[in-house]
Amino acid sequence: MQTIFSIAVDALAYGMVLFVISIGLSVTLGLMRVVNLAHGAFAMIGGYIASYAARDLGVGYGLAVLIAVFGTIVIAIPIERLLYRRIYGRPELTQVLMTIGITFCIIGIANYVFGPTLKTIPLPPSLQGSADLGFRSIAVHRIFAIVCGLCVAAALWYAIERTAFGVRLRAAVDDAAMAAALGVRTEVIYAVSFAVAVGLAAFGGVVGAELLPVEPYYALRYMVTFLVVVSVGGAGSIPGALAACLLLGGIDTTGRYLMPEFGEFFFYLAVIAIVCVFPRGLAGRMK
Amino acid sequence: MSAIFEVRNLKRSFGGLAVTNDVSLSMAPGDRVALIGPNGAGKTTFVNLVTGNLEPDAGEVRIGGESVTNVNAIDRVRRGLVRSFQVTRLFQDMTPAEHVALAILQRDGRAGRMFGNFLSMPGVMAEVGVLIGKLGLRDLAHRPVREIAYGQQRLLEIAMALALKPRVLLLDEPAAGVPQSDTGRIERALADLPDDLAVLMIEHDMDLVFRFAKRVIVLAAGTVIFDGSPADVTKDPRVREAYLGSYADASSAA
Amino acid sequence: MTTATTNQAEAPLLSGRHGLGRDLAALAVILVLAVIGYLLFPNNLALLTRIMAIALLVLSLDLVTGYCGVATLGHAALFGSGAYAAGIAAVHFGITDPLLMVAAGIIGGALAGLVCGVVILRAHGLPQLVLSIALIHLFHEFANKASSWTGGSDGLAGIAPDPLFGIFAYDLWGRTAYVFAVVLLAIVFMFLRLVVRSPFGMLCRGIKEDPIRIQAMGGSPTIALLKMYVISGAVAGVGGALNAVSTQVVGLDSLSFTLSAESLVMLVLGGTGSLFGAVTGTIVFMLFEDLVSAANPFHWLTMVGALLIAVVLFAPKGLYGTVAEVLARRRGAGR
Amino acid sequence: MRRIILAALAALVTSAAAHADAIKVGVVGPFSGPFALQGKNFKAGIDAYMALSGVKVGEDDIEIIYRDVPQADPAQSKALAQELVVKEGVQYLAGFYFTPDAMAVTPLLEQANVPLVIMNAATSAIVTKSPLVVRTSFTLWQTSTPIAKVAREAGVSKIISVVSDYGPGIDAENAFKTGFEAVGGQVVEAIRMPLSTNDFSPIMQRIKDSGAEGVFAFLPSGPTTLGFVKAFNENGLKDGGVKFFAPGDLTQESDLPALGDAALGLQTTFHYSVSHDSPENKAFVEAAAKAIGNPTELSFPSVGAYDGMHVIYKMIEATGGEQNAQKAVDAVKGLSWTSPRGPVSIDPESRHITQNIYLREVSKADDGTYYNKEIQTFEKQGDPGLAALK
Repeated sequence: MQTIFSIAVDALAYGMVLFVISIGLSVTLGLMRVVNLAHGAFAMIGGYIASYAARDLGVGYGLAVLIAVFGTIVIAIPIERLLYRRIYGRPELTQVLMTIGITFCIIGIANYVFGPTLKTIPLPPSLQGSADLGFRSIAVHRIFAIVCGLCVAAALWYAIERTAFGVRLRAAVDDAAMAAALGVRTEVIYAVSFAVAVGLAAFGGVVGAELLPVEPYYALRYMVTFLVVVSVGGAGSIPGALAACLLLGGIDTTGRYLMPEFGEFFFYLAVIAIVCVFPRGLAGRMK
Repeated sequence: MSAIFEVRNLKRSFGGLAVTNDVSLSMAPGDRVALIGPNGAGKTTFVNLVTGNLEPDAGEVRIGGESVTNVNAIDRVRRGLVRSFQVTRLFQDMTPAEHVALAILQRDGRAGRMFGNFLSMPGVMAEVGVLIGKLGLRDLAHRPVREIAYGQQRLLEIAMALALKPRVLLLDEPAAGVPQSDTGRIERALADLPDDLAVLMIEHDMDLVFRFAKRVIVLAAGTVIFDGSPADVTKDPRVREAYLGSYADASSAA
Repeated sequence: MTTATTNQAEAPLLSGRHGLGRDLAALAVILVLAVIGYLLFPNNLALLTRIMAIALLVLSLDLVTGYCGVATLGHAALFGSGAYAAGIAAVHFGITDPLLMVAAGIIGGALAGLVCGVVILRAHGLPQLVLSIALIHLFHEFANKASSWTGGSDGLAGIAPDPLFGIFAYDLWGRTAYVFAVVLLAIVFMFLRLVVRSPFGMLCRGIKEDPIRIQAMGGSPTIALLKMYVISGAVAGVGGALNAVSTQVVGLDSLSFTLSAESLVMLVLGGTGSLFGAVTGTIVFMLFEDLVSAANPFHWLTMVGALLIAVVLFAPKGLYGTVAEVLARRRGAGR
Repeated sequence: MRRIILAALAALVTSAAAHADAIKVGVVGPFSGPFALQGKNFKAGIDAYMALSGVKVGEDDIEIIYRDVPQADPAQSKALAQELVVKEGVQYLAGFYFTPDAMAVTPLLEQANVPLVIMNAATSAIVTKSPLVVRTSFTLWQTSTPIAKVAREAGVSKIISVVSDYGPGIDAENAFKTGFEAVGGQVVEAIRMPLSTNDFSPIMQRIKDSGAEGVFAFLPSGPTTLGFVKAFNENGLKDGGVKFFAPGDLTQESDLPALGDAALGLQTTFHYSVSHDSPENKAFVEAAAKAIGNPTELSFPSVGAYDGMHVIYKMIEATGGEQNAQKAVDAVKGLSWTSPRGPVSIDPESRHITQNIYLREVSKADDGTYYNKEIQTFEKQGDPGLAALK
């Protein structure tokens, strides 16, 4: 019994970390319809900036997170204007080619600037160590990640479903011409959503760095995981992504506990089963 | 004469709204029937139920006396129930000759052949030539579809349907979107359809309906409210109400 | 006008273009390229052989992606299955004749194609992409697990193909392997030209554009696509077997997501939906990679990335696709 | 057309002319990609050796040609090796980080008349694939066997083995199991986890549930070791008194800054520590640090490369620069010298390096950096893996 609880806690923590890191992709993929394989690259940029700020400049953790999020957005703005704007609404394969190209470039540059070694983001004392749950202990930063995940989920859901911006965004996505006719400036909407997505990526990259450490190949190493999680949830759906992360996190964690040597099989068989049963994702907005 | 195409008590509702409500009709070879109705009468749903793209809640569809209710859309085509589309669905990079040839090979079960180019299959090309020639598309036979006019694309849709040698042909607004100057050619093509073919045309344009159909069926709020000769249709009070009165009145009358 | 048309109606319709001349021209292009490659890089035949094996994979990917519109990031599953089938035949069953090994590769690839097709064709678009990713990981893990058959992560070594026809041994300079590769590629290329132009090829192009329309013609998109997947598997299997024969070792990388993604990149780079596009993309990508990674082994990835971005910006239909379009437009303007 | 032929001829001529002067050594390794750090270490080791011993052997200049195989890819590795031999005319092949890449090259050696000096790839069987292979790195068997003794001596009798599910991981598991059972211990469970595992919490739960007193772990050096060690601490295993044993891949020096305090006190056995106290090592570290640029990036592949170069220099001396692979290999059989890692020799039979294996503990230096502190030496260890193969 205790073991089951313990696995459940691990599954929740892992699922929420996955959620925090990949939810930004759900925005680009589901709402902006861009297969953004460079999502991990932006998360990695966030991680590098936070690491640099915290280790080399010695700023506090909270400030480092803020610097990382805004720094990444600042870096992403010219990329959006020069490159992404050219692939909105283009065929998926073209988007794949472009975003893989961007990923390669970012990896190469990160490798050049920061070197190939692992970079860590020092945690503040309050997030270090373990908390005792009675039947087991859990790292405090994992609890922090769970809380972050819930906050991000709530905030995003509110922004998309309940604010004027969300309405405009959904209109721009569903029918760009109609939205433009109604006076929605789709260009601005897209730029803002992209910035939000990139900011989320950076935030996730920093918060998740304890689990997925920052190094140049971060961008490629976890690309598939992000893509799979978001698609299984149904691109563009916040509750869907949350459900997918928890479900896949649960399957992954249980699989690795019960039969670690077949961990991969469990995970990917589950993915195939879910996609076949819910071809539009657990809660897809796709038509 | 036995019916080639029959629909019996077809029903389908979406979330409590009966979009097709107990529709029955029967057609014999050579029949020219027009199906009309105001917007939202359930014509599109009816077509999808008949072709097998949508499953009915109840009722039956029969082709040549055989029930095809449990047969999928593809096999219904193979049994001779062929449709055209309201908006043309053609392959933009292919030529009319290729379209028609593909339909012929599909009909003969040879479309899966991996060798040979049908441009060099004399039997097929002769048939393509005949079909395309009848519809006046010869000069365009080898131009990609995206380069030819919409009216001609509509003719090509008819040519493809004919290439499948149907027993029952469902024409979904065959003249929709065609400029006035070209409707004549389409009408002529419709007039030339084989005599033993049963044709059900869904149409808005009443002029076309009167010239083409020997029989008119009026659908309103998912129910057949009239089935008779074109001459009588305009006199029928229920039809008048369905078209001229409010939608609510029509449905309460039904 | 109208009368003229009706009079002509009974006359047989002449075909607009002839295939044979173009086929021979295509064959000539491939052979000339092969000879140029041999002359330009006489000491680098192993690389050229490898390019041709990968070109077979990219061609095979083009069949399902370019001609049928299936989105997949898991196509190496077919290639790797072919490679392992050929390798296992040689190592565990003593089938070391190169031609028989290729046959084994074709069977292995086709079977993998069938399995992948059944799974991948259940979805469209993004979910389809995810299914393909899941599949390639399953294939990879399976090969890793079955290490007594596949050698696991150490690779399947000890493949010793017999001399071709009992005469031409696979030597250090790789001449036999090169000629073998050229012949295989040429045969497959010509075969695929026939297939994509055949009624079946036309049907697949139709399915890519509008599967509903094909259904309305009584055609079954699923069966046609599955058939194409099997053909694609056979082609990729030839590539895999060629790789096994020429390098005499099969590694897990041949079943990797990385190879799948790279092959997709090469295809889009060259231009989807044309056989020459697939071959062009492979040659350009791999030669470019070889060039920049030899020039600067430490930072070549950035340059490859820049190449991909440049292609999207300046040659949106892929290298071959864009050139072909420009030429066609110029010809059209000249007319 | 004429221009093409001319270009082809020009290419032929230049490639033929390139043969003349220097003796070329082709080095294949991961110089880009996720393992670029290890490739960088190859280069640093080679550069260090050439800086200390000169760029000439006798009259001959030595030229190094690098080729990149970012990830295990035997087909590419073989193609590149073939190119190095045929086009560049190298007399020696060296490097190779991954086992399959090295395996793919062995069938070429005889015909090419080229010896292969392996600077890392650590599966025992490679040296048996061709008589022209010499290895100056280590094998997992070599580094994982001594830690079994250490674990037993620390009073652990029940242990759980956790390894990454791929060739070297399985080697490590087998080596440890054999060694541990020989000294009377019991491996209660052996877990193999996929290489792509990110979250190790469930694994830690398994370790806890197994009731073992200690854990033997092997993961390839790199990002995952960080997650593993942290998970070990955070899930209360360290505080719960579970002892941790591993070969030195887990605490390679370039990962230590990232591991930080989490790794303090971890005991590992390995053939080389950057902190090894000897004049040879001091000179080596100084030269290699200069070559690599950032001293914290220095790690074990550099010493494999350094000693590999030593072997190649000796081969060139013995053959007088003439290309004779068999003679070159024969010349280094039984060769012994003092490497930066300590006294080493090439076993004449297996052509694998015999060396000391050190037990180290991760400690904090006075300046706040972390290092592997050598606390025990197992002298002259051969490769037990070769015996296991038979």
